[in-house]
Amino acid sequence: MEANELQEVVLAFASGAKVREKTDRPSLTVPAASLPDLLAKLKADERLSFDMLLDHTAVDWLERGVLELFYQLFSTRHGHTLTVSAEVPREEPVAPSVSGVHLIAEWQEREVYDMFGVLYEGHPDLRRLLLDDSWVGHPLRKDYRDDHMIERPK
Amino acid sequence: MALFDPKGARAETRQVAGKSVAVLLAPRLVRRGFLHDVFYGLKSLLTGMRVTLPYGLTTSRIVTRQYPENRGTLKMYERYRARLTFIRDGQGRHTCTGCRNCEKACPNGSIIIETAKGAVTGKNEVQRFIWRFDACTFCNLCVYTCPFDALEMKGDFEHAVFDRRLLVYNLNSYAGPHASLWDKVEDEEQRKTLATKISPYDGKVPLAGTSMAGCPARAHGEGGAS
Amino acid sequence: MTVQAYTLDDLVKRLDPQATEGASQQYFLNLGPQHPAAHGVLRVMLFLDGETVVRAIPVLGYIHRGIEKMGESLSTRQFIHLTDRLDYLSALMNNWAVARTVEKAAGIEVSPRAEWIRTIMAELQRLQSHLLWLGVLGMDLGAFTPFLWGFRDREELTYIFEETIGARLTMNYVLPGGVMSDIHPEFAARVKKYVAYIRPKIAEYEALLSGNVILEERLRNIGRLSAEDAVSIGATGPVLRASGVALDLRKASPYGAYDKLEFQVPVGTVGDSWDRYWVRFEEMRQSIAMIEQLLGGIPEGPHMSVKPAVKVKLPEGVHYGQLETARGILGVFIAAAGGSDVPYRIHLRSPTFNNLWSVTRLAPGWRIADLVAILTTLDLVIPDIER
Amino acid sequence: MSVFSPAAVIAAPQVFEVKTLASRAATALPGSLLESALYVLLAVVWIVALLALTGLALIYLERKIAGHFQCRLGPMRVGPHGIFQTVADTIKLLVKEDFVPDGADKVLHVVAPFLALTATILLLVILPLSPILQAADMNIGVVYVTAISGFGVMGILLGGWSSNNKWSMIGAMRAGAQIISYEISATLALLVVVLFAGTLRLSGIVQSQADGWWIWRAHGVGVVAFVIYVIASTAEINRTPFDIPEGESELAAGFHTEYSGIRFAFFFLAEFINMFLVAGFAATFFWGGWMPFHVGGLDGFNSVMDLVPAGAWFAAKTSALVFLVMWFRWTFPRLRVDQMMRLEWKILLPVGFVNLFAAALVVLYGLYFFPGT
Amino acid sequence: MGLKIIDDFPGVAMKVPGGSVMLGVMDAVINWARANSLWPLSFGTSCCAIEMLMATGAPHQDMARFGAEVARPSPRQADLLVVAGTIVKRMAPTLRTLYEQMAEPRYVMATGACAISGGPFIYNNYSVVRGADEIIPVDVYVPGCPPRPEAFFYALLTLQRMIRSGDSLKSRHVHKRPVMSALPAGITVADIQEELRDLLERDSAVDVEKEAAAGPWAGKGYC
Amino acid sequence: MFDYFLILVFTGVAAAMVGVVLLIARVIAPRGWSRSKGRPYECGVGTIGPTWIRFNVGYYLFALLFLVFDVEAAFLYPWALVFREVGLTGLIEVGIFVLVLIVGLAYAWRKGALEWV
Repeated sequence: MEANELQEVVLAFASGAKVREKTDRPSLTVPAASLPDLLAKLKADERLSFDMLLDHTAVDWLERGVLELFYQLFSTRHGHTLTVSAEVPREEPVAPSVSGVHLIAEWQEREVYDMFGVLYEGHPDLRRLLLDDSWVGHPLRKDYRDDHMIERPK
Repeated sequence: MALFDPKGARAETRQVAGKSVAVLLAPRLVRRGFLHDVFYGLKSLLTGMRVTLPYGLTTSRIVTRQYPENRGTLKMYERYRARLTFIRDGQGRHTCTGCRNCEKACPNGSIIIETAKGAVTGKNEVQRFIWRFDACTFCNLCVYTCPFDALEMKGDFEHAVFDRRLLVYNLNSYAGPHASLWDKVEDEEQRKTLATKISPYDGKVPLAGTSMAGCPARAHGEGGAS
Repeated sequence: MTVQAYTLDDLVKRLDPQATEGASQQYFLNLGPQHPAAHGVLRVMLFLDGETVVRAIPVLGYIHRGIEKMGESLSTRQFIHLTDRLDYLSALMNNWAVARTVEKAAGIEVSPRAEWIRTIMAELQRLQSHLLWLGVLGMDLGAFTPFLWGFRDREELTYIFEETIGARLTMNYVLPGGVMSDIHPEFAARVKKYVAYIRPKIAEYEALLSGNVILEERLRNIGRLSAEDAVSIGATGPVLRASGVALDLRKASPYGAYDKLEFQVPVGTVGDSWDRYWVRFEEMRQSIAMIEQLLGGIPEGPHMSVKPAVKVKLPEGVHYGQLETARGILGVFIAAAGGSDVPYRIHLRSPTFNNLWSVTRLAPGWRIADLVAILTTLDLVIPDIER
Repeated sequence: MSVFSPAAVIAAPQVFEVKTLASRAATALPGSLLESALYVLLAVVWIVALLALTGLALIYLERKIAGHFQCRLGPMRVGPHGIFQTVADTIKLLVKEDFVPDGADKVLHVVAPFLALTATILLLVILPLSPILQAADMNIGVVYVTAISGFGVMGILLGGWSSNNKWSMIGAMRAGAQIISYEISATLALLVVVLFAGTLRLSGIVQSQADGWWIWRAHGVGVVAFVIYVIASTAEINRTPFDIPEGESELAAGFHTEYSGIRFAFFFLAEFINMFLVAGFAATFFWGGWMPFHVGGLDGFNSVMDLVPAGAWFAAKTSALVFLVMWFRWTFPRLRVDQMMRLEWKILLPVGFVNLFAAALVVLYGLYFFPGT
Repeated sequence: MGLKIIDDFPGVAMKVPGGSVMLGVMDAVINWARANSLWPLSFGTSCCAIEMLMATGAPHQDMARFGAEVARPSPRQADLLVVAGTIVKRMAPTLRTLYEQMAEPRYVMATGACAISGGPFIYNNYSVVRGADEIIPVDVYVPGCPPRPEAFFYALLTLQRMIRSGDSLKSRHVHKRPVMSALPAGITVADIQEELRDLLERDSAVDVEKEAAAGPWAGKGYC
Repeated sequence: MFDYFLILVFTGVAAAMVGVVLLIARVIAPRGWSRSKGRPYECGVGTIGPTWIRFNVGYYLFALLFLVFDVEAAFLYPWALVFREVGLTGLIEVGIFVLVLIVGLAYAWRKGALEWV
């Protein structure tokens, strides 16, 4: 399936979805609340069969005040890819968990929680993944600072 | 037939990720009853023992390179990267102009360059080329980006020390200009003042980013004036 | 807020409050961070009954180095040297993955010679990585000799790398636009010699390990990962292929010189430890075959198309690239703000991260010894997981 | 079929007179107390020297042989070809901190290595190295060997249990289950030899092989018993592929995780001496011990064989068996604990029983090769 | 700590005629044994572990030649802690625990840029500890990323030299280092740093130049 | 009888050897103490819960089985020793005795008692 064709098919699925510009593969931006539902549909659909959540991460757009969650989907049957993104506010970042659809999302979401502080609703075991439980803050946020970090001298 | 059949893999073609892929299917290990398994199990063990026996009995398969005994003959590959040095000509002059390309290219701030306008040449001259051996990852980007071929990586590796501070030192043995500028200075007297000799541990080494900020560069005693 | 985050202590209490007081027959045991089978500093908290694993809880972060944060202040060319230190056993392929993503984003053409060099180096490194894995597998299962044999054969490869690249492990060889230096004049001859050397050694390993009844008993049917689960956890590389899904990016979306090569993808049938073992073992043979094919035709041309002084600027947008390393698909996610060679955010999807997850699913019901076998056939590199 | 006659079997071209140190001391006793005490002292010195030297030599050999199996050199830098390597290790361990963890059962933790080493020493006492190099020779020798080698597990069990460490605990549990299980198979294999020899005395068993070794004189029964004995004893001394109580890649260091310094060295030493003992006993029971290679009836050949001293025969046989055990170790992966149990209870034990019956039939009908001249 | 007589042991022995000679010989023997029997703890965190503990033990290099192939998984039996790889904040207490759980005498070697200084992870990093010596006292530093196996052997020789020159009977803790107090729960890396700074100062009393010049591997000055 | 006396002597020798060596170690070996040092080693992190717990029964089952078979093996020794005198009769008698045990083993096998935990 060609990229445009793929986007068309997926757009029909998702309500409130927009094509995300400036990406190098078929991409959509969807409302965060619709994520689990959409991913489940994308997985189940015969033509799409996005059965592998290759990657899930977030980007902290500090100026816009949002955290953009990225889901890289891959179909082991058809070999095509899709990027789904959703935005949550920086101040109160809550997103639904997709761990019911893709098993690995459990850890990927824990990592994103750890690094960005995104709270996932319905996550079975939302703990920090890489940092100590006593860690303060979420280091991959753009405004994160701690005493340990030093800037490289210019 | 033994339990594991090395030729038991089956070749076939499969549709994966929208492509047809030639695959090789793993042979399965099947149990075929008690006596068969015991017999072939024993046989497989003996096969393994037959493989190792020649190793145990002969010395011809030993491949050990005996460092430090072989130190006289041990040659590093010429591209092997283990220490950053200046390229020097026959008279010990380097070609660094202090352009800081390497400092900028270094991913982890292992290079700190202090420059000054040369009194004689009036050009930018490197005063101290401080290299943090303790932090360098030998990624070669400094050598790669150097426009003047002033740097090279050497392959010597015997650098273990008792004190970490000894691993931060100056690469240049004199504070002065680039090699080609020497010849342009005709005056003998001026030539003598062209460069000041410095030792590896001259000057304060800015160990930024460590718990020992600003500690003296020398192992013992005071840090030299810069 | 309705969403609640937990801690490890919470989990321990939730699992069995009695075990902490010794009132139960079940108990907690930490395998790692310092344990010979931890392959570095993996910590798997085991909840055991006798020796049987009731639940395995990987606790990560003992080598989390914050590489992604550092990537936000380094140019991609500088960042590549950090990727060496992720999966240090496929350092070159990690370099390549980032370089490829940057090339794709910035529209840089790479000469066929550079692609050829990258491919043969990648295959040599895959072979090297699998040899090390084979050795470590032997050691984890209690056979010390294969461990050192694996290192013996690996060391010969290391010399090849030393000669051309100048480094043994962390290479920083592939840069956006090509490779840092051209191959050494001796390279082809050396590789040819090595191929002739390694073939009989592989046969020796087969006699010593593959056919061995003890090894077979230790691997067969242990830790079965179904194809469905494997896909769902995003397992890639030999782990996924052992479960029967023949996904290999070298075939599925060929890059480098792979489209010119003929090779087969080894695939398992049921996804147990044995299949994972065999798939990797067979991949070594396939790599050797590929190396031989590659030796046939070295294209002429420059090895680098970008001048050292040039900053490779990333256009604004989100870029994603992926590549098959020795452990599976390495994904590189770059969000660029544009106009700079420093990415706004860089994220690496490491294959072993997903592969490790399967431990939580595979380990329960098996013994500690089997857990070791499962861990070793997953071929984990912990810094790769934690980045 | 002639009914078996022990006297006929034992009649050999050269009669080896067994004179153990204990018997010398005993003969001297009523007359000279001093002489008797001297013999006891000699025995003590002999055994301690044997313990120390064999231990050092075996550890060195193991490291060298392992090196060669693995294409490398092994110890090289301490003395020529590293021969003083183990000496350095011993001294280092002697002056290394001897440590008891806080939560451990202190008394048992200290006593455990002592038990392991005691069992080893007590076995060395009756090992017949040659007709004269044997400290004691009891009439219940075989039973004694079985009993004391089972006693060695106490050290491991207590050491693992008292450490207050979960890895040690699992190691001890495994060791207990493993060693007692394999004890049975070893016993069954030895019973075969007792059947053949008709005596429990070790010197008697050696002398019963004057016409040939039991491994080849009994239509395969000896071979099966030998194989069972080697496997079972390798398991009893925790050598790879049966090293599960201390399996490094699984249990950290297993039962001796919390041991350091010289008490760790005791476990280490006991393990290596046990390997020597297993090889020595296997040689004694199945390969004729110090008895030269004899073929019943060929007196000329036998007397040529007798030119090689008995001690050398023992040394050669034991070395070969020690090499075999090391060869196992550097070839095989480790078994899993349940597989090891299965091997014992489902394979070795039934085979052992069947073999014992076969042996009984062989003895009953005198089906030996060379049933005596 | 310990019996009175034990603490006084060298002094008591001194009174015996020829005692000091005997002590000197004993010292030499003990140091010889310790230097030649450095059993490493099989501990490695990342890339350096491959080179420092695996490749060095491998046939081509073979650290067994130095008697150092007996890698112990338990710190109780190990003499040498090779810090091979990056130490992150979360790992720091573990490293400290491992060091403390090693039986005396114990030696520490920091190999590679990460273990010496944090290496590539010094700047803009929130997680990596800048050098193992912020956690535990280090005897020998081996620069490289990772150092090649021969560099490890050179470091081993350096360490052996250090041990041989020690006075093992009089100063029962090699290096005259106090056994540092335990790491209580909840302590941060910053807390340890203070203590370690003092130790490092004391450490610099080692005459490096003399050490470097004395041996057959001398004459490798920088530049 | 002297042999047994010698065994006694060697028990003493072993004890003395261990004692001497421990004393040497105590006198010369350095010692240090810290809080972490005394804690059990569990891969460098703290252990959770006590070590001495009720351990899985599987391990003890084999001890029971061992008891049965080892006692039986002890009975076989005298038989093996005097086998040439008791001959076929002895073989049959012992055969019956062993058969009972083998039936027991078979029963245990069928019941799964020989399956490890």
